[in-house]
Amino acid sequence: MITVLFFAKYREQLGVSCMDVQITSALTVSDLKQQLISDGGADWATVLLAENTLCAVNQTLAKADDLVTDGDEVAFYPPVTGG
Amino acid sequence: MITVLFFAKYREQLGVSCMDVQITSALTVSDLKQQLISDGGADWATVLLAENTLCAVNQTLAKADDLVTDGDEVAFYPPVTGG
Amino acid sequence: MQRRVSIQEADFDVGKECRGLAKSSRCGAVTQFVGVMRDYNEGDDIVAMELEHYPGMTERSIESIIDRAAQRWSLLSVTVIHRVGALLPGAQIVFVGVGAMHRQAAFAACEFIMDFLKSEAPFWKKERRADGAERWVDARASDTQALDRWSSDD
Amino acid sequence: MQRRVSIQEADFDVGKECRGLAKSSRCGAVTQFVGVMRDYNEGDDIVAMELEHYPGMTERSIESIIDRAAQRWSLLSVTVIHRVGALLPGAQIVFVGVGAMHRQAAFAACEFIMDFLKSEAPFWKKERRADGAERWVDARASDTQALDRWSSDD
Repeated sequence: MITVLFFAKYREQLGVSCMDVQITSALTVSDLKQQLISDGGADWATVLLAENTLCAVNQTLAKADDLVTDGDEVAFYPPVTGG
Repeated sequence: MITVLFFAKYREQLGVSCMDVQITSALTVSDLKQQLISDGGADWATVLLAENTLCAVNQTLAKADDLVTDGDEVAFYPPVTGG
Repeated sequence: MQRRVSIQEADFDVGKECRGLAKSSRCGAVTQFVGVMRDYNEGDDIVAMELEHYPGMTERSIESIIDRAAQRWSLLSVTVIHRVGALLPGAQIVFVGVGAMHRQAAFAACEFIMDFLKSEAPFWKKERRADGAERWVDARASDTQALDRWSSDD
Repeated sequence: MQRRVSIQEADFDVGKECRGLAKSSRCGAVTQFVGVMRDYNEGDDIVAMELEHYPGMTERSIESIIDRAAQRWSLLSVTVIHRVGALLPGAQIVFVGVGAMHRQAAFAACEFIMDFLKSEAPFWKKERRADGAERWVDARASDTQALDRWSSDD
Protein backbone atom coordinates (compact mmCIF):
# COMPACT_ATOMS: atom_id res chain seq x y z
CA MET A 1 0.00 0.00 0.00
CA ILE A 2 1.16 3.54 -0.74
CA THR A 3 -0.13 6.91 0.42
CA VAL A 4 -1.04 9.45 -2.25
CA LEU A 5 -1.36 13.16 -1.41
CA PHE A 6 -2.81 16.06 -3.39
CA PHE A 7 -2.19 19.72 -2.73
CA ALA A 8 -3.67 23.13 -3.48
CA LYS A 9 -5.73 23.36 -6.69
CA TYR A 10 -5.49 19.60 -7.30
CA ARG A 11 -6.73 18.80 -3.80
CA GLU A 12 -9.75 21.00 -4.49
CA GLN A 13 -10.36 19.70 -8.02
CA LEU A 14 -10.30 16.06 -6.92
CA GLY A 15 -11.83 16.64 -3.49
CA VAL A 16 -9.11 14.45 -1.97
CA SER A 17 -6.13 15.45 0.12
CA CYS A 18 -4.89 12.00 1.10
CA MET A 19 -5.72 8.42 0.06
CA ASP A 20 -4.27 4.95 0.48
CA VAL A 21 -3.71 3.06 -2.77
CA GLN A 22 -3.06 -0.65 -3.20
CA ILE A 23 -0.29 -1.52 -5.62
CA THR A 24 0.46 -5.09 -6.63
CA SER A 25 4.14 -4.45 -7.31
CA ALA A 26 6.62 -1.62 -7.80
CA LEU A 27 5.53 0.67 -10.63
CA THR A 28 6.63 3.92 -12.24
CA VAL A 29 5.09 7.31 -11.51
CA SER A 30 3.56 7.15 -15.03
CA ASP A 31 2.02 3.75 -14.32
CA LEU A 32 0.65 5.00 -11.00
CA LYS A 33 -0.99 7.94 -12.78
CA GLN A 34 -2.67 5.53 -15.24
CA GLN A 35 -3.91 3.35 -12.39
CA LEU A 36 -5.36 6.40 -10.56
CA ILE A 37 -7.01 7.64 -13.77
CA SER A 38 -8.63 4.27 -14.52
CA ASP A 39 -10.00 4.22 -10.98
CA GLY A 40 -10.97 7.90 -10.88
CA GLY A 41 -11.99 9.06 -14.34
CA ALA A 42 -11.81 12.22 -16.40
CA ASP A 43 -11.14 14.71 -13.59
CA TRP A 44 -8.14 12.67 -12.59
CA ALA A 45 -6.79 12.61 -16.11
CA THR A 46 -7.08 16.39 -16.27
CA VAL A 47 -5.06 16.82 -13.08
CA LEU A 48 -2.51 14.05 -13.45
CA LEU A 49 -1.75 14.49 -17.14
CA ALA A 50 -1.48 18.27 -17.05
CA GLU A 51 1.88 19.27 -18.51
CA ASN A 52 3.13 21.02 -15.39
CA THR A 53 1.90 18.58 -12.73
CA LEU A 54 4.71 17.81 -10.28
CA CYS A 55 5.21 14.55 -8.41
CA ALA A 56 7.23 13.87 -5.27
CA VAL A 57 8.07 10.38 -4.03
CA ASN A 58 8.94 10.29 -0.36
CA GLN A 59 9.13 14.09 -0.34
CA THR A 60 11.67 14.27 -3.16
CA LEU A 61 10.79 15.52 -6.63
CA ALA A 62 10.34 12.54 -8.98
CA LYS A 63 10.31 12.01 -12.74
CA ALA A 64 7.81 10.01 -14.82
CA ASP A 65 9.93 6.86 -14.86
CA ASP A 66 10.97 6.93 -11.20
CA LEU A 67 9.80 3.88 -9.27
CA VAL A 68 7.12 3.80 -6.57
CA THR A 69 7.31 0.87 -4.15
CA ASP A 70 5.23 -0.40 -1.25
CA GLY A 71 5.14 2.00 1.70
CA ASP A 72 6.04 5.09 -0.34
CA GLU A 73 4.45 8.51 0.07
CA VAL A 74 3.58 9.99 -3.33
CA ALA A 75 2.37 13.56 -3.81
CA PHE A 76 0.93 15.32 -6.86
CA TYR A 77 0.83 19.08 -6.95
CA PRO A 78 0.81 22.13 -9.26
CA PRO A 79 3.81 24.44 -9.72
CA VAL A 80 4.71 26.06 -6.40
CA THR A 81 3.92 29.70 -5.65
CA GLY A 82 5.41 30.41 -2.22
CA GLY A 83 7.88 33.09 -1.15
CA MET B 1 39.42 83.06 1.89
CA ILE B 2 38.65 79.36 1.67
CA THR B 3 38.24 76.68 4.33
CA VAL B 4 40.43 73.57 4.11
CA LEU B 5 39.54 70.38 5.98
CA PHE B 6 41.55 67.24 6.66
CA PHE B 7 40.16 63.89 7.74
CA ALA B 8 41.27 60.66 9.38
CA LYS B 9 44.94 59.75 8.92
CA TYR B 10 45.72 63.07 7.21
CA ARG B 11 44.15 65.05 10.05
CA GLU B 12 46.42 63.18 12.46
CA GLN B 13 49.56 63.43 10.31
CA LEU B 14 49.23 67.18 9.86
CA GLY B 15 47.72 67.89 13.27
CA VAL B 16 45.06 70.03 11.58
CA SER B 17 41.36 69.32 11.07
CA CYS B 18 40.30 72.70 9.73
CA MET B 19 42.08 75.87 8.58
CA ASP B 20 41.27 79.10 6.77
CA VAL B 21 43.48 79.81 3.76
CA GLN B 22 43.84 83.11 1.89
CA ILE B 23 43.81 82.83 -1.87
CA THR B 24 44.48 85.79 -4.11
CA SER B 25 42.38 84.47 -7.01
CA ALA B 26 40.68 81.34 -8.26
CA LEU B 27 43.16 78.48 -8.54
CA THR B 28 43.13 74.76 -9.34
CA VAL B 29 43.21 72.00 -6.75
CA SER B 30 46.80 71.29 -7.90
CA ASP B 31 47.80 74.92 -7.36
CA LEU B 32 46.18 74.91 -3.94
CA LYS B 33 48.17 71.82 -2.99
CA GLN B 34 51.40 73.57 -4.04
CA GLN B 35 50.50 76.68 -2.02
CA LEU B 36 49.77 74.54 1.09
CA ILE B 37 53.04 72.61 0.64
CA SER B 38 55.14 75.78 0.32
CA ASP B 39 53.54 77.10 3.53
CA GLY B 40 53.61 73.76 5.39
CA GLY B 41 56.67 71.80 4.31
CA ALA B 42 57.59 68.15 3.83
CA ASP B 43 54.75 66.55 5.87
CA TRP B 44 52.27 68.39 3.72
CA ALA B 45 53.89 67.20 0.52
CA THR B 46 53.69 63.61 1.77
CA VAL B 47 49.97 63.91 2.45
CA LEU B 48 48.87 66.08 -0.46
CA LEU B 49 50.95 64.45 -3.18
CA ALA B 50 50.17 60.85 -2.17
CA GLU B 51 48.80 59.01 -5.20
CA ASN B 52 45.46 58.12 -3.60
CA THR B 53 44.72 61.41 -1.80
CA LEU B 54 41.17 62.51 -2.52
CA CYS B 55 39.91 66.07 -2.70
CA ALA B 56 36.37 67.39 -2.40
CA VAL B 57 35.39 70.94 -3.28
CA ASN B 58 32.14 72.02 -1.64
CA GLN B 59 31.50 68.41 -0.63
CA THR B 60 31.78 67.05 -4.16
CA LEU B 61 34.71 64.95 -5.32
CA ALA B 62 37.11 67.12 -7.35
CA LYS B 63 39.91 66.50 -9.85
CA ALA B 64 43.36 68.09 -9.95
CA ASP B 65 42.39 70.77 -12.47
CA ASP B 66 39.03 71.68 -10.90
CA LEU B 67 38.82 75.30 -9.77
CA VAL B 68 38.72 76.53 -6.19
CA THR B 69 37.25 79.99 -5.70
CA ASP B 70 36.75 82.35 -2.78
CA GLY B 71 34.38 80.98 -0.15
CA ASP B 72 34.82 77.33 -1.12
CA GLU B 73 35.15 74.44 1.32
CA VAL B 74 37.98 72.14 0.27
CA ALA B 75 38.67 68.76 1.92
CA PHE B 76 41.62 66.38 1.58
CA TYR B 77 41.23 62.81 2.73
CA PRO B 78 42.51 59.26 2.25
CA PRO B 79 40.48 56.51 0.50
CA VAL B 80 37.26 55.87 2.42
CA THR B 81 36.75 52.78 4.57
CA GLY B 82 33.19 52.93 5.86
CA GLY B 83 30.38 50.45 5.55
CA MET C 1 27.22 26.72 10.01
CA GLN C 2 24.19 27.71 12.06
CA ARG C 3 20.95 26.79 10.29
CA ARG C 4 17.35 27.50 11.20
CA VAL C 5 14.23 26.63 9.19
CA SER C 6 10.74 27.34 10.47
CA ILE C 7 7.34 26.92 8.85
CA GLN C 8 4.85 28.70 11.05
CA GLU C 9 1.52 30.50 11.21
CA ALA C 10 2.88 33.16 13.57
CA ASP C 11 4.55 36.37 12.41
CA PHE C 12 8.32 36.75 12.84
CA ASP C 13 10.53 39.46 14.37
CA VAL C 14 13.09 40.67 11.84
CA GLY C 15 15.22 42.43 14.45
CA LYS C 16 15.47 39.29 16.56
CA GLU C 17 16.32 37.13 13.55
CA CYS C 18 19.04 39.59 12.54
CA ARG C 19 20.67 39.36 15.97
CA GLY C 20 20.54 35.57 15.79
CA LEU C 21 22.29 35.60 12.41
CA ALA C 22 25.11 37.87 13.63
CA LYS C 23 26.03 35.83 16.71
CA SER C 24 29.38 34.61 15.42
CA SER C 25 32.22 37.01 16.23
CA ARG C 26 33.48 36.42 12.68
CA CYS C 27 30.22 37.68 11.17
CA GLY C 28 30.72 40.94 9.27
CA ALA C 29 27.66 40.94 7.02
CA VAL C 30 24.01 40.00 7.41
CA THR C 31 21.71 40.09 4.38
CA GLN C 32 17.99 39.68 4.80
CA PHE C 33 15.04 39.36 2.51
CA VAL C 34 11.47 39.85 3.68
CA GLY C 35 8.59 39.05 1.36
CA VAL C 36 5.49 41.11 2.08
CA MET C 37 1.91 40.48 1.00
CA ARG C 38 0.71 43.10 -1.47
CA ASP C 39 -2.92 44.16 -1.81
CA TYR C 40 -2.82 43.93 -5.58
CA ASN C 41 -1.92 41.14 -8.02
CA GLU C 42 -2.49 40.55 -11.73
CA GLY C 43 -4.82 43.54 -11.97
CA ASP C 44 -7.05 42.74 -8.98
CA ASP C 45 -7.36 44.04 -5.44
CA ILE C 46 -6.52 41.27 -3.00
CA VAL C 47 -8.04 41.29 0.49
CA ALA C 48 -6.73 38.01 1.94
CA MET C 49 -4.52 35.05 1.20
CA GLU C 50 -4.30 31.43 2.31
CA LEU C 51 -0.91 29.73 2.18
CA GLU C 52 -0.89 25.95 1.92
CA HIS C 53 2.24 23.79 2.17
CA TYR C 54 3.39 20.17 2.15
CA PRO C 55 4.50 19.51 5.74
CA GLY C 56 7.78 17.65 5.91
CA MET C 57 8.75 18.08 2.29
CA THR C 58 8.78 21.86 2.70
CA GLU C 59 11.42 21.68 5.42
CA ARG C 60 13.49 19.10 3.47
CA SER C 61 13.31 21.20 0.35
CA ILE C 62 14.47 24.36 2.11
CA GLU C 63 17.25 22.53 3.93
CA SER C 64 18.48 21.17 0.61
CA ILE C 65 18.53 24.69 -0.87
CA ILE C 66 20.48 25.99 2.13
CA ASP C 67 22.99 23.14 1.80
CA ARG C 68 23.57 23.99 -1.85
CA ALA C 69 24.12 27.65 -0.94
CA ALA C 70 26.58 26.66 1.80
CA GLN C 71 28.57 24.58 -0.68
CA ARG C 72 28.81 27.51 -3.02
CA TRP C 73 29.63 30.33 -0.59
CA SER C 74 31.31 30.61 2.79
CA LEU C 75 28.40 31.19 5.18
CA LEU C 76 28.16 31.44 8.97
CA SER C 77 24.40 31.34 9.47
CA VAL C 78 21.20 30.92 7.50
CA THR C 79 17.62 31.38 8.68
CA VAL C 80 14.54 30.72 6.56
CA ILE C 81 11.07 31.33 7.94
CA HIS C 82 7.92 30.89 5.88
CA ARG C 83 4.45 31.56 7.14
CA VAL C 84 1.43 29.43 6.27
CA GLY C 85 -2.30 29.80 6.87
CA ALA C 86 -4.36 32.96 6.57
CA LEU C 87 -2.58 36.24 5.81
CA LEU C 88 -3.73 39.80 5.23
CA PRO C 89 -2.19 42.48 2.98
CA GLY C 90 0.92 44.01 4.52
CA ALA C 91 1.76 40.77 6.34
CA GLN C 92 5.30 39.44 6.29
CA ILE C 93 5.27 36.13 4.38
CA VAL C 94 8.84 34.91 4.14
CA PHE C 95 12.21 35.68 5.72
CA VAL C 96 15.57 34.63 4.32
CA GLY C 97 18.61 35.77 6.30
CA VAL C 98 22.28 34.98 5.74
CA GLY C 99 25.30 35.82 7.91
CA ALA C 100 28.82 35.69 6.46
CA MET C 101 32.25 37.19 6.91
CA HIS C 102 31.90 39.25 3.75
CA ARG C 103 28.96 40.92 2.07
CA GLN C 104 29.33 39.43 -1.42
CA ALA C 105 28.68 35.91 -0.11
CA ALA C 106 25.81 37.09 2.11
CA PHE C 107 24.09 38.90 -0.77
CA ALA C 108 24.54 36.11 -3.31
CA ALA C 109 23.46 33.31 -0.96
CA CYS C 110 20.38 35.21 0.20
CA GLU C 111 19.20 35.78 -3.36
CA PHE C 112 20.09 32.21 -4.38
CA ILE C 113 18.05 30.74 -1.51
CA MET C 114 15.11 33.00 -2.26
CA ASP C 115 15.18 32.17 -5.98
CA PHE C 116 15.18 28.41 -5.35
CA LEU C 117 12.62 28.63 -2.57
CA LYS C 118 10.29 30.33 -5.04
CA SER C 119 10.60 27.53 -7.57
CA GLU C 120 11.17 24.39 -5.46
CA ALA C 121 9.64 24.68 -1.99
CA PRO C 122 6.08 23.25 -1.93
CA PHE C 123 3.96 26.26 -0.98
CA TRP C 124 0.82 27.42 -2.76
CA LYS C 125 -0.98 30.75 -2.46
CA LYS C 126 -4.71 31.19 -2.80
CA GLU C 127 -5.88 34.78 -3.05
CA ARG C 128 -9.27 36.23 -2.16
CA ARG C 129 -10.24 39.24 -4.25
CA ALA C 130 -12.25 42.24 -3.13
CA ASP C 131 -15.35 40.81 -4.93
CA GLY C 132 -15.09 37.63 -2.82
CA ALA C 133 -13.78 35.38 -5.62
CA GLU C 134 -10.88 33.10 -4.80
CA ARG C 135 -8.14 31.91 -7.12
CA TRP C 136 -4.96 29.88 -6.84
CA VAL C 137 -1.99 32.01 -7.82
CA ASP C 138 -0.26 30.89 -11.01
CA ALA C 139 3.47 30.25 -11.02
CA ARG C 140 5.41 32.99 -12.81
CA ALA C 141 7.78 32.31 -15.69
CA SER C 142 10.09 35.03 -14.30
CA ASP C 143 10.67 32.91 -11.19
CA THR C 144 11.87 30.00 -13.32
CA GLN C 145 14.03 32.34 -15.39
CA ALA C 146 15.58 33.72 -12.19
CA LEU C 147 17.30 30.37 -11.71
CA ASP C 148 19.21 30.61 -14.98
CA ARG C 149 21.94 32.84 -13.65
CA TRP C 150 22.83 30.34 -10.91
CA SER C 151 23.55 27.58 -13.41
CA SER C 152 26.44 29.44 -15.05
CA ASP C 153 29.81 29.62 -13.32
CA ASP C 154 30.43 32.69 -11.16
CA MET D 1 10.03 57.18 -3.32
CA GLN D 2 10.47 57.26 0.43
CA ARG D 3 14.08 58.03 1.38
CA ARG D 4 15.78 58.13 4.76
CA VAL D 5 19.47 58.77 5.48
CA SER D 6 20.82 58.96 8.99
CA ILE D 7 24.38 59.33 10.30
CA GLN D 8 24.24 58.63 14.00
CA GLU D 9 26.14 57.44 17.04
CA ALA D 10 23.17 55.47 18.35
CA ASP D 11 22.43 51.89 17.42
CA PHE D 12 19.51 51.14 15.09
CA ASP D 13 16.55 48.76 15.28
CA VAL D 14 16.45 46.49 12.22
CA GLY D 15 12.88 45.33 12.87
CA LYS D 16 11.62 48.91 13.05
CA GLU D 17 13.50 49.91 9.90
CA CYS D 18 12.03 46.91 8.07
CA ARG D 19 8.49 47.96 8.98
CA GLY D 20 9.23 51.48 7.78
CA LEU D 21 10.46 50.19 4.43
CA ALA D 22 7.35 48.05 3.85
CA LYS D 23 4.79 50.79 4.50
CA SER D 24 3.59 51.10 0.91
CA SER D 25 0.76 48.70 0.10
CA ARG D 26 2.52 48.01 -3.22
CA CYS D 27 5.67 46.79 -1.41
CA GLY D 28 6.25 43.08 -1.96
CA ALA D 29 9.96 42.81 -1.17
CA VAL D 30 12.29 44.30 1.41
CA THR D 31 16.01 43.59 1.20
CA GLN D 32 18.29 44.62 4.01
CA PHE D 33 22.02 44.62 4.60
CA VAL D 34 23.53 45.00 8.06
CA GLY D 35 27.28 45.45 8.43
CA VAL D 36 28.59 44.14 11.74
CA MET D 37 31.90 44.89 13.46
CA ARG D 38 34.15 41.82 13.57
CA ASP D 39 36.72 41.22 16.29
CA TYR D 40 39.41 40.29 13.80
CA ASN D 41 40.93 42.05 10.77
CA GLU D 42 44.08 41.58 8.69
CA GLY D 43 45.42 38.99 11.12
CA ASP D 44 44.88 40.95 14.35
CA ASP D 45 42.38 40.84 17.17
CA ILE D 46 40.42 44.07 17.26
CA VAL D 47 38.95 45.33 20.53
CA ALA D 48 37.45 48.66 19.49
CA MET D 49 36.85 50.93 16.52
CA GLU D 50 36.39 54.65 15.97
CA LEU D 51 34.41 55.76 12.94
CA GLU D 52 35.08 59.25 11.59
CA HIS D 53 33.07 60.94 8.86
CA TYR D 54 32.79 64.20 6.90
CA PRO D 55 29.53 65.74 8.15
CA GLY D 56 27.43 67.13 5.33
CA MET D 57 29.32 65.49 2.51
CA THR D 58 28.49 62.03 3.89
CA GLU D 59 24.76 62.68 3.61
CA ARG D 60 25.11 64.24 0.15
CA SER D 61 27.19 61.34 -1.03
CA ILE D 62 24.71 58.73 0.19
CA GLU D 63 21.74 60.64 -1.23
CA SER D 64 23.47 60.75 -4.59
CA ILE D 65 24.03 56.97 -4.49
CA ILE D 66 20.37 56.39 -3.62
CA ASP D 67 19.29 58.64 -6.50
CA ARG D 68 21.39 56.65 -8.94
CA ALA D 69 19.87 53.39 -7.66
CA ALA D 70 16.36 54.81 -7.99
CA GLN D 71 17.07 55.77 -11.61
CA ARG D 72 18.19 52.24 -12.37
CA TRP D 73 15.49 50.22 -10.57
CA SER D 74 11.88 50.76 -9.60
CA LEU D 75 12.07 51.34 -5.83
CA LEU D 76 9.48 52.28 -3.22
CA SER D 77 11.70 53.03 -0.22
CA VAL D 78 15.36 53.26 0.72
CA THR D 79 16.88 53.66 4.18
CA VAL D 80 20.59 54.07 4.86
CA ILE D 81 21.88 54.37 8.41
CA HIS D 82 25.59 54.60 9.24
CA ARG D 83 26.95 54.81 12.74
CA VAL D 84 29.92 56.98 13.72
CA GLY D 85 31.99 57.31 16.89
CA ALA D 86 33.19 54.51 19.15
CA LEU D 87 32.07 50.96 18.38
CA LEU D 88 32.80 47.57 19.93
CA PRO D 89 33.00 44.15 18.25
CA GLY D 90 29.56 42.76 17.42
CA ALA D 91 28.11 46.25 16.98
CA GLN D 92 25.91 47.02 13.99
CA ILE D 93 27.75 49.57 11.81
CA VAL D 94 25.65 50.16 8.73
CA PHE D 95 22.13 49.45 7.52
CA VAL D 96 20.98 49.56 3.90
CA GLY D 97 17.33 48.66 3.31
CA VAL D 98 15.35 48.75 0.08
CA GLY D 99 11.63 48.22 -0.49
CA ALA D 100 10.28 47.43 -3.95
CA MET D 101 7.40 45.70 -5.68
CA HIS D 102 9.63 42.82 -6.78
CA ARG D 103 12.62 41.13 -5.22
CA GLN D 104 15.08 41.43 -8.11
CA ALA D 105 15.06 45.24 -7.88
CA ALA D 106 15.25 45.17 -4.09
CA PHE D 107 18.26 42.84 -4.09
CA ALA D 108 20.16 44.63 -6.85
CA ALA D 109 19.59 48.12 -5.46
CA CYS D 110 20.59 47.09 -1.94
CA GLU D 111 23.88 45.64 -3.12
CA PHE D 112 24.48 48.58 -5.50
CA ILE D 113 24.01 51.12 -2.69
CA MET D 114 26.26 49.17 -0.35
CA ASP D 115 29.00 48.81 -2.98
CA PHE D 116 29.04 52.53 -3.74
CA LEU D 117 28.75 53.54 -0.09
CA LYS D 118 31.89 51.49 0.55
CA SER D 119 33.88 53.33 -2.09
CA GLU D 120 32.40 56.84 -2.14
CA ALA D 121 30.91 57.85 1.21
CA PRO D 122 33.48 59.69 3.35
CA PHE D 123 33.84 57.43 6.40
CA TRP D 124 37.09 56.22 7.91
CA LYS D 125 37.66 53.41 10.39
CA LYS D 126 40.40 53.39 13.00
CA GLU D 127 40.90 50.09 14.78
CA ARG D 128 42.38 49.44 18.21
CA ARG D 129 44.14 46.11 18.53
CA ALA D 130 44.29 43.90 21.60
CA ASP D 131 47.88 45.13 22.27
CA GLY D 132 46.64 48.72 22.42
CA ALA D 133 48.05 49.81 19.06
CA GLU D 134 45.78 51.81 16.77
CA ARG D 135 45.73 51.87 12.99
CA TRP D 136 43.64 53.43 10.26
CA VAL D 137 42.03 50.72 8.16
CA ASP D 138 43.31 50.59 4.58
CA ALA D 139 40.86 50.68 1.68
CA ARG D 140 40.46 47.29 0.00
CA ALA D 141 40.98 46.72 -3.71
CA SER D 142 38.04 44.28 -3.65
CA ASP D 143 35.71 47.15 -2.77
CA THR D 144 36.80 49.08 -5.85
CA GLN D 145 36.51 45.96 -8.00
CA ALA D 146 32.97 45.42 -6.68
CA LEU D 147 31.91 48.50 -8.64
CA ASP D 148 32.93 47.02 -11.99
CA ARG D 149 29.81 44.95 -12.44
CA TRP D 150 27.56 48.01 -12.13
CA SER D 151 29.22 49.75 -15.07
CA SER D 152 28.14 47.11 -17.59
CA ASP D 153 24.58 47.01 -18.87
CA ASP D 154 22.26 44.64 -17.04
